[in-house]
Amino acid sequence: MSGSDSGVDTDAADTDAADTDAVSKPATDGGFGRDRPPRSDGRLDSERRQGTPYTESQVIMSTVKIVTPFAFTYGLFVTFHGGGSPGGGFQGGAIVAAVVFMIAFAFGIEATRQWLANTVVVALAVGGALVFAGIGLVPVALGGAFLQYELLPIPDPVKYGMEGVEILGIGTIVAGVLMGLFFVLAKGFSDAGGFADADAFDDEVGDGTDGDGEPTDAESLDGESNPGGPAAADGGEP
Amino acid sequence: MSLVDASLAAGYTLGDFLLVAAAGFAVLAVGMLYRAVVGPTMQDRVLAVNVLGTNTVVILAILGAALGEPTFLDIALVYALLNFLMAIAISKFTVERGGVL
Amino acid sequence: MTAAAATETARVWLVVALTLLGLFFSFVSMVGVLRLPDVYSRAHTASQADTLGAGFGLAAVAITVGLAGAGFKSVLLLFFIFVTNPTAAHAIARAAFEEGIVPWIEGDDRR
Amino acid sequence: MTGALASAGPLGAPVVAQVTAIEASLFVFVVLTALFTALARDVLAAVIIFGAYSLGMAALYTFYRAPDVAMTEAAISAGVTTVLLLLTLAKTTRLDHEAAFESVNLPAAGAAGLLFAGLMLTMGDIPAVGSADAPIWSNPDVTQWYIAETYAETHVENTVMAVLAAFRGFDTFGEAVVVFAAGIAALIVLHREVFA
Repeated sequence: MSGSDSGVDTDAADTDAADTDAVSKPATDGGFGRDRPPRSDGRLDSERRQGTPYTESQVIMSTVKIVTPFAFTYGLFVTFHGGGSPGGGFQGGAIVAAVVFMIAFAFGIEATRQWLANTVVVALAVGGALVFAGIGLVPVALGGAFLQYELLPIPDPVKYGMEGVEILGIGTIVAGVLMGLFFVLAKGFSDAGGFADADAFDDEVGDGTDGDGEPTDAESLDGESNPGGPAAADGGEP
Repeated sequence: MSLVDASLAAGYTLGDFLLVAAAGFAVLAVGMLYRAVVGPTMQDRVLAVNVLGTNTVVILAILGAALGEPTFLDIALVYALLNFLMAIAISKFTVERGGVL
Repeated sequence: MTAAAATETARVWLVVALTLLGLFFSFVSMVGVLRLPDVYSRAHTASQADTLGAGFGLAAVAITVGLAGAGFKSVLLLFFIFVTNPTAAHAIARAAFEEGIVPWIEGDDRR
Repeated sequence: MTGALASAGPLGAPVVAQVTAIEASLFVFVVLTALFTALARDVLAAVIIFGAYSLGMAALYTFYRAPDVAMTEAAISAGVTTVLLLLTLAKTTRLDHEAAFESVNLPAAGAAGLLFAGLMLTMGDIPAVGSADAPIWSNPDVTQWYIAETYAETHVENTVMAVLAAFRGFDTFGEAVVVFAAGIAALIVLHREVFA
């Protein structure tokens, strides 16, 4: 009995000490900073406020919803108009990939990863390479040289053959590979017991002050941004 | 005869004036670089680079107008888009150094 | 002929005036970013003065190239800057707050 | 594009007269950003300043009338590289350090400075930017042929794209495969089987 009492006492003393720490801290640096003790004086930066997980910003999500359709269309414009103005498949593909990056940063990478399936990314990259090789090899099959557009069995073969290479070949390869690099780098190194999942990584890199808060952080993040992200992106894309 | 060739004063055309104005924006960008280098916080750096990027967009657009090549506005548009991407990406990264990405 | 010439002169001087206004507001924003004490007030400068400066500069470009064709692109650019620039400033200020950077108050000796 | 360039005179006298103001300020900007990118101790600061560097480079390329290069610089260097570097940084640990800048190794800096000075000595032999007798401009067998014949041969106006997709199409196929291989290499290095 006395043992439990003393335990409670030390607990109370601990929290007291933490409180006084927290109150005395603002005098020096305002209690801000990553390694600060928790505060509970009701200000915006108090423990209650800091305890809430990071949520995606409504402002950024709204702006990205407005901007993304324009930017995506503009990426297609740059790709399709490579023949008459600066740009082409490479730049247009990079812009389309940048649009996906923008969605990912606004709505959360995990939500975007679920929205944009691996199949899409791989199909873009592999399909682009196959189309490029195919357009190159059809003239070879017809007795010409690699990429000899005149032999393609389509009207105005030089122009549309080049457009096909730029749009369906280079553009899709670049867009697919850049999106793939983005997702795979965001996932990180995969190794048994290594950085396989995000939680292990967070414990590794976060400075440990709120290590127990981080898994809930990630979970609630996923839960909150999943409905908004894919739906909005679906609506935004023509 | 485009507007850029209209003479302004003392033999200089509007194109010359626009090039000088673009140089002025570039000088402002150099000044802004102080904040990007010194900081003190990462957010200060991102903010300075974002303002710099807006300046560069204006520089690119003015160059397009002054050199008589309206297609240069495409580059300015791409830059505006990627400047925004850069700002939201880096600023979100600075929270817990990538912990919430 | 003279009417067209007068219109052209008016457009030229309008471009000059708009460019100078844009330079002025960009200068204001540079001074703000360099001199204001903390990241929040700097974000305020970046989102307002710099957007206005860019707006004037792009308006000058739009008048220079004419509103048909390429001028439409500069209007689009204007719209884009007006939407994204304040959002970027918001993102930065929000990140600064999440990181726990304390706002400047009177008596603080930060610069 | 070509027409406008020719009518202005390949950067003739009137342009050269005002080149200095904007060129000089952009050069100062680019050199300063490159220097601070190299010197910054914190990798994140280096990444941010590197973004500013690519801003200056894009403006410079635009001024030299290389819009395709400028657009690539804008799209790849400012946007994609920054994002990929950030993601990589998020997966690495941060070293504790106090200093804001790297300490410079003086002998190495001296050697680099000597090399730079030696290279600068060769600058006198290089033709002026945009001068009419620069080999890249006046070569009748390659450059002038491309400029004259692109539209007749390929039905597109952008010579750069015509060179990339038609005249040097096989090279471009190799480059596209390199990009594709980069994606696969990233998967292999990171021990993963799927992208998303």
